Amino acid sequence: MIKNFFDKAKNSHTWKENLVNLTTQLLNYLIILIIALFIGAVVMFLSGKDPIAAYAALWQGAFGNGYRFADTLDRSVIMILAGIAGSIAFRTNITNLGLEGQLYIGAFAAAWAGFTFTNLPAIVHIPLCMIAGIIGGALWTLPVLYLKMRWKIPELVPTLMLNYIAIRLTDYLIAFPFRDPAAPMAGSPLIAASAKLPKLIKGSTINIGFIIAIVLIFVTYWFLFKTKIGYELRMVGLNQDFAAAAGLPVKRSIFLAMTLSGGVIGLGGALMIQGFFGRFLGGFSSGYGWDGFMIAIIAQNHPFAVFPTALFYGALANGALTMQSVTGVPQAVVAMVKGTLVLFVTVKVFVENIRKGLRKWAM
Amino acid sequence: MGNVDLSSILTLSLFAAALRMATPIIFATMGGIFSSHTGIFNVALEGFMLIGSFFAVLGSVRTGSPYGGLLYAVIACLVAALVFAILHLELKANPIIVGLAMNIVAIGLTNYLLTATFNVWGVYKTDLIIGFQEVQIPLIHQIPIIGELLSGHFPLVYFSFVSVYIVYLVLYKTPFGFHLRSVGENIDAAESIGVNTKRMKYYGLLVSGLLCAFGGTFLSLSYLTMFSEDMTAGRGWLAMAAINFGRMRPVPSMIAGLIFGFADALAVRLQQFGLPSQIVVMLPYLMTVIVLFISAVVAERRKKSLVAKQNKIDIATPLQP
Amino acid sequence: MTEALSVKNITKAFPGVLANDNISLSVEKGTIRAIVGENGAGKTTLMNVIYGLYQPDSGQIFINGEEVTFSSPRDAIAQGIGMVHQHFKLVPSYTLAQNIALGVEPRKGIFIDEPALNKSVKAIADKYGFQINEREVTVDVSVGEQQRAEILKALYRGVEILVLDEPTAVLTDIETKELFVMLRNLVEQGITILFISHKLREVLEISDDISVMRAGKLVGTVKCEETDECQLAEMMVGRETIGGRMRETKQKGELIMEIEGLSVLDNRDLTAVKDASLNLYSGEIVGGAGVDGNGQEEFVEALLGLRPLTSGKIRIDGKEIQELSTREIREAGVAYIPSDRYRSGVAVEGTIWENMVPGEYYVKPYSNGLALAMPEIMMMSGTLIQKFNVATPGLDAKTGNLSGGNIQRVIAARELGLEKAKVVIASQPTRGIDIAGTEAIRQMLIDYANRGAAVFVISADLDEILSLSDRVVVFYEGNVLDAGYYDETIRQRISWLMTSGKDYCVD
Amino acid sequence: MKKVRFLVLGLLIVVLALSACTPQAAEEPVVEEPAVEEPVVEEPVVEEPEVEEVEEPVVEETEEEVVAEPPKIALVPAGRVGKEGYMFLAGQGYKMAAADFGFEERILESEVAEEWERNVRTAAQDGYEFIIGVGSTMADGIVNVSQEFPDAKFALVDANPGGDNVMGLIALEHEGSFLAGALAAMMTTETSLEGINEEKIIGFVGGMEVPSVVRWFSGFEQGAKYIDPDVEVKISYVGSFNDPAKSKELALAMFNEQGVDILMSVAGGPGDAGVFEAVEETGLYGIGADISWDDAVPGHVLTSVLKKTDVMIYETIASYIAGEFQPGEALFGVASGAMDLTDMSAMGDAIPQEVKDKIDEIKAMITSGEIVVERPQ
Repeated sequence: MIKNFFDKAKNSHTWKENLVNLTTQLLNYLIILIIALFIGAVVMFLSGKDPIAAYAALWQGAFGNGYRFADTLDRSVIMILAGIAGSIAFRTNITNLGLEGQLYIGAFAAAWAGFTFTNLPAIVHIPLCMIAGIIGGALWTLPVLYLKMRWKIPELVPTLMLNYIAIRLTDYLIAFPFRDPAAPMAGSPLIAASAKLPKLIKGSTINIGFIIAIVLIFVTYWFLFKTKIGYELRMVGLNQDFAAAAGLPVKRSIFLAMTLSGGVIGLGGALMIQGFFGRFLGGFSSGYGWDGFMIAIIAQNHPFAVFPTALFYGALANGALTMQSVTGVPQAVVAMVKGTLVLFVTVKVFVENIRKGLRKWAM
Repeated sequence: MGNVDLSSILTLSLFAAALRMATPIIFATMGGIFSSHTGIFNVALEGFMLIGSFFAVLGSVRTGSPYGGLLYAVIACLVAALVFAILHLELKANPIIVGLAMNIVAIGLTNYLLTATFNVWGVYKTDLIIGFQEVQIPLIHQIPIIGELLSGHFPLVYFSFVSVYIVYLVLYKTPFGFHLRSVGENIDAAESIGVNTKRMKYYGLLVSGLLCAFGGTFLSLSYLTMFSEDMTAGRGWLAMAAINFGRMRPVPSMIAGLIFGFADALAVRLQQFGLPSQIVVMLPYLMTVIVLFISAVVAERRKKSLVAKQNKIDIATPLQP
Repeated sequence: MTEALSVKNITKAFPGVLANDNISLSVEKGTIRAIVGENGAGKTTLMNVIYGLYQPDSGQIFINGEEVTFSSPRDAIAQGIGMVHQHFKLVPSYTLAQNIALGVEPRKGIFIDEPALNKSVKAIADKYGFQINEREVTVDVSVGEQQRAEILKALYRGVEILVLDEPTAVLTDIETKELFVMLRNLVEQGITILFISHKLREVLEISDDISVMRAGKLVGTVKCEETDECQLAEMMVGRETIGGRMRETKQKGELIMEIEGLSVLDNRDLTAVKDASLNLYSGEIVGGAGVDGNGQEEFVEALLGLRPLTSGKIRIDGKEIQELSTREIREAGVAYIPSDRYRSGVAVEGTIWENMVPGEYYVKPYSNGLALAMPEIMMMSGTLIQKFNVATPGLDAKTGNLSGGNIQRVIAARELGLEKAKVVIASQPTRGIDIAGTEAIRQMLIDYANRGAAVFVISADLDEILSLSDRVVVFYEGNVLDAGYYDETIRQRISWLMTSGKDYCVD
Repeated sequence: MKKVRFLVLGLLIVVLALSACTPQAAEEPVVEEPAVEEPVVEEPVVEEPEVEEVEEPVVEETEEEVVAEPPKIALVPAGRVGKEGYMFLAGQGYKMAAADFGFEERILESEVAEEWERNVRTAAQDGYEFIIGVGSTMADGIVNVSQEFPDAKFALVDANPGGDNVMGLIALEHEGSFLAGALAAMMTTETSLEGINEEKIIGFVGGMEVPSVVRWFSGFEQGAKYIDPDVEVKISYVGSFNDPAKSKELALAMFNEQGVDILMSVAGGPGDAGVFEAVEETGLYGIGADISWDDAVPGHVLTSVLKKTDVMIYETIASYIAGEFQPGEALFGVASGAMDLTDMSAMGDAIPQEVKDKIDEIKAMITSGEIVVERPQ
């Protein structure tokens, strides 16, 4: 009898319905993407550049050869972590606009662990720095949590302000207490070789950070959808009053989601320092936190969707360099394309119309 | 350095600088208030201002007059606000996400156009940009202290304060403002008396675009006469904090804007004490958080004392009316 | 007498529902016409058509004999039709006068002329004999005064036809009586009133004619003096069982839950519940009657640990629980059916199974350590969904896609299905649900009590209270007053308690 | 359902591919011939007159051995070869060299920190044999890439990252700003100039407290003290290289409140622009850095300290082509002409001839080693 019930439940969602849903989503993203690329093309065209050549160069720069592809994957690592950090917070209905600041603090903490300890074996030192990054990122959410939970101040403005404060604070740290007199730039001392992430391909920057990011995607999926705590976070995010009435630990969930979000982006900072920069650089992030925010939105906070979105962002970033150097089209056009994509991503009319049309066609 | 005492910082020019630095924040704040009262929390203030800054410079170069620049900025910002409005009101997109995306598009667009139109990177400054001139107020500028404080500012500085009064009058004293606020507070009520709520939301967004155009123009044609990328540098976010602090009321929000401007101006001068520049430039942002915190504490205190009073009356009076 | 308003052959369909099916009726000038029917019978749709909020698919509307078409409420107002909604459409921070004149403010130049506004509002209030403090800010005045402002808002616009949607739902008996006096006043001044309600006794008291709707159709119109409650009920429901007592009174069992001296604050930190005490016994259903907003919500939330107590003790089986978390209270054996199922009953964006397991997901066998045990969860949810007859395409379906009644069944299945609870607290368990669903939910509560649980049903619907309860308490201004056990005179005691806080007649 | 979203976004990538790939690009053989990406040289057109101060680089005698194949030399600035700043000069020098020595231009500009190393790497991956970075911030990138591509040669303007295949082209900014400091110290008492007060206070606005800016400041201060130890040098940092509003505000504060009458600005392109606005507004005096700011506020910019990266790069390329690549530090100071002041002609007669003579004297002393300007660590 129970079995019958399940069979019935399965069958009621017919394959046609599934197909309609899938195609709807696909077409929706396609439309949005075309709009974004089209707007970018129009702007290029109006300013006398050749959009087709620019996009071709973009593609070449992102996937043109093995090195490029590997570098694109490497660039997407921080985007993946930022996207996941955003997803965890948004799933719990927390508007964490402070990813950027948490990234700085996490990166600095990882760098600190990297240059302070020098006699550790890599097997200890690498994870130590990562943990430092996670803790740094998580700690930076605590002031916001205090204001939100004790004084009911919405997190929007405090998270934003803490971004600026974090950037300045790390600038201060590398200018005074942790200044490296030998550094030719505003940065901390170099981290020990034992803290650097092993590379996967010589000549490219891709390193085990990429593997960590991929693993993290699956871990996050498992965590959010298959564990008790993940269930709590999602229910609190869907309806906090319901979660409270049902006896779920609402405060703990908010706390966890915020600190986890900060921890993940802090880990992202650690991976950047350990895998790429090799030291903490003042102002090293060019808005990865914001990218993460947008990636999470485009991916609808789903870890599996974060991967292709982050890859897309990484490809845009990497390809833009080649585009600029080969065709002279400024990289800024890519920022516009990325922004436009997000402008349209929550637009509902496309989805509704596509679905309506498909239904009619399917019937 | 070193032997500088505080009194050398608290000068008239500090307060004058505070006024200047607060001006763009106040414009954006008033714009944000307008849309907030229609129920849309506009997070695109930063982007609107940036677009305004760029087009003000473009307009000034093209027309050879700062007023031409202002006109360009207004048109550009109204278009940007219209895009926001259409995406949110017609295509039903999430306003917060649209607003944040707007900011990112604004940075990309202005950077791109800067390179594409003027063939420069990062910053554009030439003699072709005609900025506003400071105005001396007759009579007042001869009064010793007050004259120095009040006179000799850019027209837009004065206008920012005028705009606070106008926004207050429009929102609280005219039927239009009356209807507009009802949309944000109880949209059903507005609809039931036949207010076209969607149109009101359009107005709210467009006015916020308009005022951000003034803020942006001030930055690029008064405060400075140039455009540089991302030159709004977070002033739109500060405006949001000011709105938050002032609970959408024009005058308290303006005061918050002045506080942030003062913090900015003070930060510039505190370096004379030998404080690390990195710490000092944190001040406005730190101040924002502190102001939010204090206002929350004060609000709770006030509520508690109010409640204590009411509950006392409650208990003292018999149960039945 | 002349005809003020008539509609002919109005039909209005929504996707899947024929809300108004070929409705024709006419109302004479200066009379009160009641339109009664169950929830979902189409009353409100019809009124919205008349008020211009909806455009009918077909049919005509006549005002004073002339055909009119409305594309928005603005047109309806211009034709002299005003509507007072169940949820007041007032702007909280405006004064009553400002709200009344909103949209038609007297102007001086481009500004609002505040003194003239206040004066004109005062004048109109005096003309119709309404007592209001027009300069008070709306949030600060009583519900009754807000309603008066709503009616004045319509009168201020010079309406001649006034539509009242469930005007008494939020009023105390005294306020209702005052309202009726005012309505009579209005009718005498030539105003025509349409009055939507499902409270038959009130309808019989106030109206001249009564139109009954059922399932989108107009069943008939009767003169007030020629009908009675039974006949109307029969017309409304199609059978006579409505409001019948569903329960045989049982002997109470042992004491399960003790509430002693409970005081709670509301969201504005004002006292919402004062020193309330209540005992719940095994096998007994206690009804909590009272007009909405007398502390019921806060009381229940305090029991569940959702709201801090300012004083008092709560015990289950002798063990104090007032310091415990919501989860611990629920583990002690409290089931909870919240009053607003969309706000706190379910996560509408969540799937069915996600809404089924918030009480169990963390214990064996539904979780192994950190991970959820999906097969067990699915098996359990599936079984209960079937047992409680929830109509759903599957456990992965979005809960928000279900009808209100089915969502309530999901909640009932979750709270009652595993039969763990010793105490069931059900707040407005059948509000807004169709008749079949209502009866099913009520039966579930009765069955559950019969198995030895203590059941506490809070409802603003007195019929529900009377049909279920062994014993009744009344919420009145934050006090929990005992109305005693069910008997023939309990209805009277309850209504006195509800309106005056005393269980004897004020006169 | 969850898989659906995954698929959807996977497709997103494919779509980009389709829309970005023109037929030619798709058919293009990619790996075998990395040079096929014909740089459609559409670099921002630059108005030549803007940089009239740039003296023709002294082309060293190069051996006339013409290499059979043109060398592959890339320029990787840590920023943009835009209109202003020493990056621009670097680009000029590189382009001139490309024209003179007949190799194809490839300039990889960057906007953010992450792109510094990535651009160097891209050049190395594409088989460039000599890669010139501009900006000390590229140092880490050069180090990392030079180790992985030992066959390529690298040079970096502004820092010496070290390595067998790397040379550091160091401009001695402090020597240049020493001259400016000396000039400012002499001029701050020249009250005949309108606006100059009697107090011996001059100022310096830095973008951020980073080593190169500190170098500029140190030279400036040393130069001032060399003329008159009593001269007080005020310093402020903006905290950013691209916040003109704050730079201007800082400069105004120094002019109006601290008695500064001559202010040197090393605040980055946008920041400098802000400072010179303050100069214009107060009618006081400024000194520019990196490139000539003399015409920014006519009559109010005493001079500018030129950092002739074009000379540095041109000479380095020339010696590379001549087969004289030398790993290690190459210094470019006042002696080599790479650091110099403008001719001060924009000031007309405002600067007395004896001051100009004194500056020339100091210049000669630095060249001869009589004056050693200390380089801060």
